Amino acid sequence: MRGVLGGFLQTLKSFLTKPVTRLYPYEKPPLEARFMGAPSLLWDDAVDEVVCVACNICARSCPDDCITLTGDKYTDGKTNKKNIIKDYFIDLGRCSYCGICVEVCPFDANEMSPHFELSTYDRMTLVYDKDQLIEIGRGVTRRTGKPEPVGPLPGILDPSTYR
Amino acid sequence: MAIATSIDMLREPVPSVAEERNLETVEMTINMGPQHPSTHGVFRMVLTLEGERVKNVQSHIGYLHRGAEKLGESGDLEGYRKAMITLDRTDYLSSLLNEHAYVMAVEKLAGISVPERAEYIRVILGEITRINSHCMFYGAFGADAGATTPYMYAFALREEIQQLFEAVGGARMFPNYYRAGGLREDVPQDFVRRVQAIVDRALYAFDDFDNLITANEIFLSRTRGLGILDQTRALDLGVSGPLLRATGLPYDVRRSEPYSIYDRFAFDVPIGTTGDCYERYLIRLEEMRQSIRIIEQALKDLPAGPTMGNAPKALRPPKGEAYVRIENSRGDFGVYLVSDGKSSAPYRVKYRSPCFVNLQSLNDMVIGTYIADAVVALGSIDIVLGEVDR
Amino acid sequence: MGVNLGAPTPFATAYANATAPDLPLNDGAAGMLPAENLYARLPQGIVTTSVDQLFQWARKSSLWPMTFGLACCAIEMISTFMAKHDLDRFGLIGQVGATPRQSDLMIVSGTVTTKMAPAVRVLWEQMPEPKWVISMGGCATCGGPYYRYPTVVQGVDQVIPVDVYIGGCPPRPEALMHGILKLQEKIMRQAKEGRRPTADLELVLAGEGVEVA
Amino acid sequence: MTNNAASELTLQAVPSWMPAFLVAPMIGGLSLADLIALVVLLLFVLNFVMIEIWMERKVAGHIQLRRGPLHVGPHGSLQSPADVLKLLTKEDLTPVAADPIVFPMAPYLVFVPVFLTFLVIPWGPLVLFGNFVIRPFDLGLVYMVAIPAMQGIGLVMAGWSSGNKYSLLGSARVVAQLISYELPMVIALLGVAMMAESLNLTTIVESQMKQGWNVFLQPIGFLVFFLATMSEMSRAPFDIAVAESEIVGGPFVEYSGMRWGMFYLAEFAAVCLNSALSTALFLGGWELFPGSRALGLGWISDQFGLLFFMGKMIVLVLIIQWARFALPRLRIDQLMDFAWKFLLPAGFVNFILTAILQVFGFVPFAIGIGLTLAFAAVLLATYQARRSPSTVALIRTAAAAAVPTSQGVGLPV
Repeated sequence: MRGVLGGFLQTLKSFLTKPVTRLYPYEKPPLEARFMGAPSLLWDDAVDEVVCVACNICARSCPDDCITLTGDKYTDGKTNKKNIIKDYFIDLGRCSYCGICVEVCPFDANEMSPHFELSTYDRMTLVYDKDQLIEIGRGVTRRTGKPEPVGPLPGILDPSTYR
Repeated sequence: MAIATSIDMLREPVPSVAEERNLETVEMTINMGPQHPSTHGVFRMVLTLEGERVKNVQSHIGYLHRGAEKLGESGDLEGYRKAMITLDRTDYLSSLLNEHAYVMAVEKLAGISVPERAEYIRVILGEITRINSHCMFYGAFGADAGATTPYMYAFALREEIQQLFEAVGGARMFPNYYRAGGLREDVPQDFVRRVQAIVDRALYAFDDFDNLITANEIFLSRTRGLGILDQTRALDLGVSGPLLRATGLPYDVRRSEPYSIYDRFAFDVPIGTTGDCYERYLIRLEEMRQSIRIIEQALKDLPAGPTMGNAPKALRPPKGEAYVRIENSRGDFGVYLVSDGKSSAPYRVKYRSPCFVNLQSLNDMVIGTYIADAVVALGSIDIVLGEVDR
Repeated sequence: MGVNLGAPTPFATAYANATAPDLPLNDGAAGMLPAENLYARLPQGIVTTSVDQLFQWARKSSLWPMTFGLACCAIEMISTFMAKHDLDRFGLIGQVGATPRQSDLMIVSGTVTTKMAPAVRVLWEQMPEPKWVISMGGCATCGGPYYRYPTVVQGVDQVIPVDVYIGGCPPRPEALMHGILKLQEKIMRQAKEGRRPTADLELVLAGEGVEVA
Repeated sequence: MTNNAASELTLQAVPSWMPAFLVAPMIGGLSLADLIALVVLLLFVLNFVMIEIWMERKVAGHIQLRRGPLHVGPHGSLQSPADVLKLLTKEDLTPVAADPIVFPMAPYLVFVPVFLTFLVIPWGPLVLFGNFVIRPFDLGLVYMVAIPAMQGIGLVMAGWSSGNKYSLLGSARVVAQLISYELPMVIALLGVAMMAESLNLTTIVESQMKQGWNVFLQPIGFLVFFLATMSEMSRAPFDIAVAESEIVGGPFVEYSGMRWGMFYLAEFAAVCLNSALSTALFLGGWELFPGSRALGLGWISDQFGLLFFMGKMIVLVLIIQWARFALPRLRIDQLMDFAWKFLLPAGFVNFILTAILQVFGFVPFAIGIGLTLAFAAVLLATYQARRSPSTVALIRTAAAAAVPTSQGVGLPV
């Protein structure tokens, strides 16, 4: 009898406490600084072009193989990079939002954006192209507190991986 | 459609009218799952019933077999990191605990040392994950017994914990935060304060959990004396975790073979006496409190310093094998890794999942009980199908 | 490419503000993101003009889900039904739709394997019309991290037609709610456009491998 | 049935300003006023059920730390209309395995008895309108026991004809439950009938105004009746018939659209009905508070009785809803045990005590109450003593005592 009454009292107590509900469409979720939404490409405002050099490390490191990119010879001469991306696609439907692509990028060219409202009527629209990835990355800055590279990085910076 | 008919073929034939005329009880086969409110995912039980009594139970698994181990062995670059994506999603309720086991295995394989701070943070986050997972158990178990409110209570706490995971690792469920040699990055500045807030909130919530159903007579009558598993049988089956401890054996990997820095903390291993569903429930509730004890001690001693050891960014461990076991929230979780010494991905990945082993005790628990009890007994095993099927 | 990609929308800049002001309900004014604006655009209450719209309003306001929890996403889906997010606010009641016969919406959350696919199909066929399907998360959308594994179906739309896809692994509860709001918008649009479109098989197949020239 | 008495009472209840053609009996003794009353009653039941469902979802929400329906209409008030509209336009499936005749019939057989029972409820007076009661049968108590019992047939039909094993199990459970709980309910009602010396519900309410409310005179009877009716309408914690976590939806598994809506309607109408009956039989019907007549405040109840009746009814509905979200579900054998080993003896004790009160007066009744309480205390004490020590304490002590095993106990990997 005591336990049953205890259940009644506990529910009465919670009935009288304030609900914890967050009214989503009207209230934004408090996204943490490290929240990993869709991956995005960063834009270098100083030289007004994309940071990426099309080294393909992100695509090869992606556990879901959701990144596809093609590079092009870089001819503008604004920076000393050799290549620049022509096309860059990420299938956000397949992406597992793990952040590995950001972690392995040696040029800090991408970052996980806070963009998470990824509902569509057509799953092909979840394949984001270069422009969209730059767009969702606008305003996103490279996060501080990234682990500093420790020691040599064998293998990764092999010039043969550049295209 | 061809695939649609294949499930029809699995259905048992309905007993004939002639059999019914004999006024004998006719066995009925009932197909519970793969989609049923209380099979905890895509588990399927084929119950043979005599009235309401369960005469036999046949379990079917494999509805979520998606190659977590095999996919961990692939990848031309960063293979050791890629394996963690699927590992996180095997036991999707205790992801950080499993990551701990995995990175320990990689560290053992490659001979990497881990800084103190990283070890402490791993313990803190691991114990929070344990609370998170047991919360899910609490809610689901309450729902199995027919109470809807426990779920809500449990998830109110889970939301706070997931918010912490998001702050620390960037994702609510699968932060993918541990790395061989330490952590991906240091915890945020206000980590200690936030964990302390969760500890306070959790202690408050556990009392609510207790008040709601622990002493409830209906709940007691539903779970007490049900699904008894004695110690010998449990050991024969290889059962571990709260199921084994409910039989009275204080076996906890954190104590029996202390890994990481668990030998530095004072905590109790709750054990039961009879090994019924109620004791499993109580043990899990008590374990949450013990986790809080560990977290509080670890927070007090949390040292400053680096969180990443001297690990190469692209791992290529020497040829060899490593097996590491930890106590995850369901029992003895093991990771077995083989490296061929050449590639940057493990040659072989194998997980010893406690759920899969614990699930074998289902028949011992369920046969001879009522249908309603079968659901409760299954809930007390606390399976995660991602880990059963892998 | 040959694939039509919609115009991107600027989200990130708006989220740069850590704390948003408390917005009044139904306020579609400045400061709100286009996506959040979405709900405000939907008709509130019975101010609809035709009977058809009235019925569609009823349907979108009372989407009883068949909670098809398959894997990890199921946990986030349960989270969405629970206290913090509370889908009951929109009329999605979690306690009734245990059986497909009484549900309108199937939320496929998790990896669909070849062993599970027939059951998904059967349960979808058992649901009475009108019915809708939400594919939640990467696995249900196109196989997700497991797309390489032979037992995994490359998206639930190979088995049943899907109305709304939600990316994420798993999607946040807010992302699921956003998907449901998108679905409600779609339902309201169906009041004007007639019956629901069938799945475009070519589109589905094209989703399997994006050929980049 | 005493037709004359019934029609006389009806005429008494009809206010004097009503024109004669309205109250003149037509076909089957039904007057136009009766027909209007029926329609009004049906509308009332349907609307009350919608409000009740909304209320339940709100109550559930706030108990569970959330908000409940919020965005469909102000505070979700249009949620139930939306649900009904949707159910109306939903496809009406009849499974292949289902019986084509019985399957569509079952929902009506479940809803109609519940609705019919509303006929005898004495709702109480309201200014100008007189006393609201559609048919004040002299055998009202028998009627209200007999008619809802027909529900069981409908549920069995639903469960059997669906061609689904879950629904078959559910309907088997329903039958067992209905048969078991009918008995304590009737026994509890015997005490009520004895106190009022009548089977007419209006008379019972009026007698309570004279003698005091039955809930104070026979609290055991009230408890037995309330719990038994709660079980009869399959409400938690007695909802084994629809137990969602075990047999998915019981007899209603295969029903869709408005057919299922009828079951849902019947369930919530039954909650309303049983709250109304409990109010009329035990809580003094439309009286404001016990003893108001002695204080000279009887006129309030005579003028606005309907409102008080509704108020009491809603409080009971809330309690029933509260129980649903506070308690786990019983198992079938425990449910049967509860009916036969607790409610039935308790009903008999109440019967005997009431008989003592009626025959021997208040003093022996008080002694009887005292004896019963003492006996109950002894029973409870022995029950507590027989129970093993609390497992909670056991786990706590074991936790403190547990020592680390030196090395693993050799678990197979």
